[in-house]
Amino acid sequence: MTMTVFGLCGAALVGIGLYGLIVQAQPLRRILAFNLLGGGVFLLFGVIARRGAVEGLGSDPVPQAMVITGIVVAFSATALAISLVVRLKETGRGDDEGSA
Amino acid sequence: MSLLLDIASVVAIAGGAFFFLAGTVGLLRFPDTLSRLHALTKADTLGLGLIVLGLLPTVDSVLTGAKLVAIWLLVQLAGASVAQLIARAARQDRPQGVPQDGPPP
Amino acid sequence: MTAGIAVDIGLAALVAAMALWTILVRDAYAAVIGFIGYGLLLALVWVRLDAVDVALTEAAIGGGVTGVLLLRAVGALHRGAAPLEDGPPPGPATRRIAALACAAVAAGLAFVVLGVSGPAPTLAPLAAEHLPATGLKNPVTGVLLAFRALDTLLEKVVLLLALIGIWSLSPDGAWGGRPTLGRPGRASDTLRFLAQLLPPVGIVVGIHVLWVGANAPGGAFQGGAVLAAMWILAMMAGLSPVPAIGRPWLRAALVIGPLAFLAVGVAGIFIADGFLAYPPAFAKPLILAIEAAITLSIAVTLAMMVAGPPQRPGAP
Amino acid sequence: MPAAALDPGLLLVLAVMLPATGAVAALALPGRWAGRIAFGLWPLGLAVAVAVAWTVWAAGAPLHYAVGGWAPPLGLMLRADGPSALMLLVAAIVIGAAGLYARADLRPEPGATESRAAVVFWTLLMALWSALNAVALGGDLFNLYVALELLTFSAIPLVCLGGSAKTLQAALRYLVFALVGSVLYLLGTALLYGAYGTLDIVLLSGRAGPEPAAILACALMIAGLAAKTALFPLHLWLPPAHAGAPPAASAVLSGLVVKASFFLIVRLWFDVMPGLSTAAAANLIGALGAGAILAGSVMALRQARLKLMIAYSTVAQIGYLFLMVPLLFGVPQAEIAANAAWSGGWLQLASHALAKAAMFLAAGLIAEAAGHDRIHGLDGVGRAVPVAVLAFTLAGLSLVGLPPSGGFAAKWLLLSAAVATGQWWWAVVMILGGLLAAFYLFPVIGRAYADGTAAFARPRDARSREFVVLALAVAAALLGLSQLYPPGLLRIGLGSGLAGAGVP
Repeated sequence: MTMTVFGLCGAALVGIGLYGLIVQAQPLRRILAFNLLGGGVFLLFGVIARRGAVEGLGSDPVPQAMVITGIVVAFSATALAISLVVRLKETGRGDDEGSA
Repeated sequence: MSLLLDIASVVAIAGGAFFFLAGTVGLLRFPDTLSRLHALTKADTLGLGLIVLGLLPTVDSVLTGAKLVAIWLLVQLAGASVAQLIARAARQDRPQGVPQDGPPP
Repeated sequence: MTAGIAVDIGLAALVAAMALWTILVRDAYAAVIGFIGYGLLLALVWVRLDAVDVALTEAAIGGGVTGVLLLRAVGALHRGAAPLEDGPPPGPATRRIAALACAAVAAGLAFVVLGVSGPAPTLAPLAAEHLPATGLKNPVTGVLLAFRALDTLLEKVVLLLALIGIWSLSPDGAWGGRPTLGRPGRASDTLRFLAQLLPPVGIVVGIHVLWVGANAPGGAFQGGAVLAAMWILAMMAGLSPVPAIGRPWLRAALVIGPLAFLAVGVAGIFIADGFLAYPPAFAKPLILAIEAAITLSIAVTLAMMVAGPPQRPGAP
Repeated sequence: MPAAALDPGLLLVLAVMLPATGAVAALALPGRWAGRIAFGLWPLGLAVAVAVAWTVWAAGAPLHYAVGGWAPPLGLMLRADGPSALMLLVAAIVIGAAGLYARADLRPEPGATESRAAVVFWTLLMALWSALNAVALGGDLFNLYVALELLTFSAIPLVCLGGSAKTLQAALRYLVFALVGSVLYLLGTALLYGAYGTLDIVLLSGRAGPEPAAILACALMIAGLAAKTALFPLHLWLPPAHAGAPPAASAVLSGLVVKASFFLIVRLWFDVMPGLSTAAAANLIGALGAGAILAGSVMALRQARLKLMIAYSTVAQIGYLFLMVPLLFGVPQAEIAANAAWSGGWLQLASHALAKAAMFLAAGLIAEAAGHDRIHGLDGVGRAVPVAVLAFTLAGLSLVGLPPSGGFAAKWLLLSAAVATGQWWWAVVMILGGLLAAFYLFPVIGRAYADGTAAFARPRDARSREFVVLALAVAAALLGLSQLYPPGLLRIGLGSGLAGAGVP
């Protein structure tokens, strides 16, 4: 039952994240949507891991390890994307004043 | 004896939960940043304190109990400091308006 | 068991509601707050799924450090001038079609993930069987540092690359200089007080999380994130200067984790069964040594990522 | 164990870890070391690639290595079959050429200790090489996800190395596409793990059947990878990103990076789920490929700037790769590797990598000589950089598909496969694509050799850079003669031994 509830939740998060990616125009909001989408994918991994529980292990450790790796990669992506957006805003301003 | 402790635990935890609820309602219902902060931090500190108090009789080792108390102290420290910082920011930013969805004061 | 189910349903509904709020709310600042709340709730979901290692990672990295990053970004992007837009927002018809398509994808996923019958395939027994060879008791650490160590090693490189990518966004004159974190010289007394009181506790917690990771939930990522948070706090409060990115000690701290990992991996060719293999007698101390080095590198990398590209020339 | 040290499978570890170590070391040392490390490593990496190809070919079977001694499904397996060996070789050659070219481009100003562009470029170039090799050799779908991310993170900052608002915008758009592509790919791996309990390619190919989980997973992964490959209509991010990067970076991005995600599509389609493909899906992928050829060529024809034209040409040339899918549909698994379309596809991948890298580098020299890259202002640029224009012309032969170039041989093989299977419509598209390529390339070449009044300056270090570009272009032009020597290399893999290789 726990797995059904969170499986539905994960699937819904994927849908919500995808929707946000399509309808949002601001880069920061897209980054948020990407993270929601990623969270949904990780949650599906988690449900699959929980389903793979055996005697003595509450959850299959292999997908758990993949999710940990994935969270760190998603963080790296978020940090890089945010720096790009911030730099883009600074540069856009700089160009207007300077080069033209 | 253990029954009495159990009852005390339940009462304390329920009381803690009530204060959390009250704090959350305050956060949602109060009109401006400062009073929202007031509701949130006061209620949460008390609420968490009661919950920790209620959990203490149920722990099986002194170390776990110490960890629970440490959590309460850390949350208090963080909550108080952050409340200070937010209040300061709210006062400084008042002219431009704080990002909030309530009506302007 | 019904109380547990009620908690699960409530939690799942809250997570989904927070996600929707993050997407739909008009104000970007409110969206970021919604996202941070979502990250913290998600950590609770991981506890309910019996994946405490992931819960710690999600709370520390997904909710915590990402939150700091996003708050800084929303401050920089949505203050003053109009925010950047990549094209006009789509009209109502597009939105409706997109909503339908996304709902279909979600439904398909739910059908596929939940529609499996029969025994679920799992590697848990295999992992449990081979775990003693690593000397560890936490199977997740075993997967990360032994069975799938190549993933973890490459992901360390990914983390460093992202930092190089962020640094590459500095203005030409500022390369080698310092990033700015907070408003230098303007930190409030409260922040300074917090930054003096919290780090000693946080450092103990971070090292504890690393140390127990061998046997209980915890490990290098989670411990590193806590240490990073402490350093960020100290830098924001102005108690510890933000280092110039060219500082040799900084560079050494960044690479020591991956290099130690690599060195042990290569040594495995000669003293064990091959690249990234551990000799059974020394597996646990070697893994702990790697984890300690990685924790330091992760802490420094995460903190520098939050600090962003260098903005002003460093001290000579 | 001394025996383990002699395991030829360690070559695969070297191919991935050698450049990665270089990238990490470059970060630790002072900036001027980054370039030196890259140049020190390059011959070693090339030697490893040659050794892998030689070992695979001589043994006639894939090479494999279980990392850490943990066999799949618990551990990770690195595997090299014929196509992987080809990828390693092409990557080593193009990376080397880009590096030699960039050495003159990025030489630090006298007195400066560490220049931003140089340090970033060399570090990322090594990381990118490691990622490409990891994609070519990865045997586990999640390990391949990490490799793909490694590739993304090394490619994105290269796009905006110049730092202008335009390139930042291009990099941001690229990042969004790449991240969404990876997340869809990751979603697919989750579904596959949930259904089959392994992500090892060989184990999966034995277990996966036409079930909803496998089909949805495959669709999601291929869609994600197609976005990363810039398959039409998901190509919009590519032209600004590839055209805005510095020449050496464009060469690597256009020549190699987009091929990595294509490589994984082939792995999925032919290795993981050979039983899953349906005619409709194969034809859809073929139709998108055909759309890419036509739309990319027409857009290239309409560009006024040289680098943008070359970038749109990449969109078109990627389309040819995807024609492999419908042309090989229905061919029995054991006969795929012997099919003309199979060698044609891989030959197209290799020759486009060489030709497009040569073309971007030549365009870099031309733009440097002219001070701009507007096509109508290039009359007579051939006098300033004659060898670069010659290289551009030779690379153009390969893109158009004239003999004896690699592009000719590739398109000939694909055409004959189309005729042999009676799918003449793909043949029409290919011929049209060749004609359009001639229409957009020859006017540029004509202008370069024409008389012009504009004054062109010879770029600094032009001689050494022109030599590099010419060598690449000659390699692309002569690739057709070789038909990919050694013979039979590409047949190693599918049906000949990858199945079963390295599985306990």
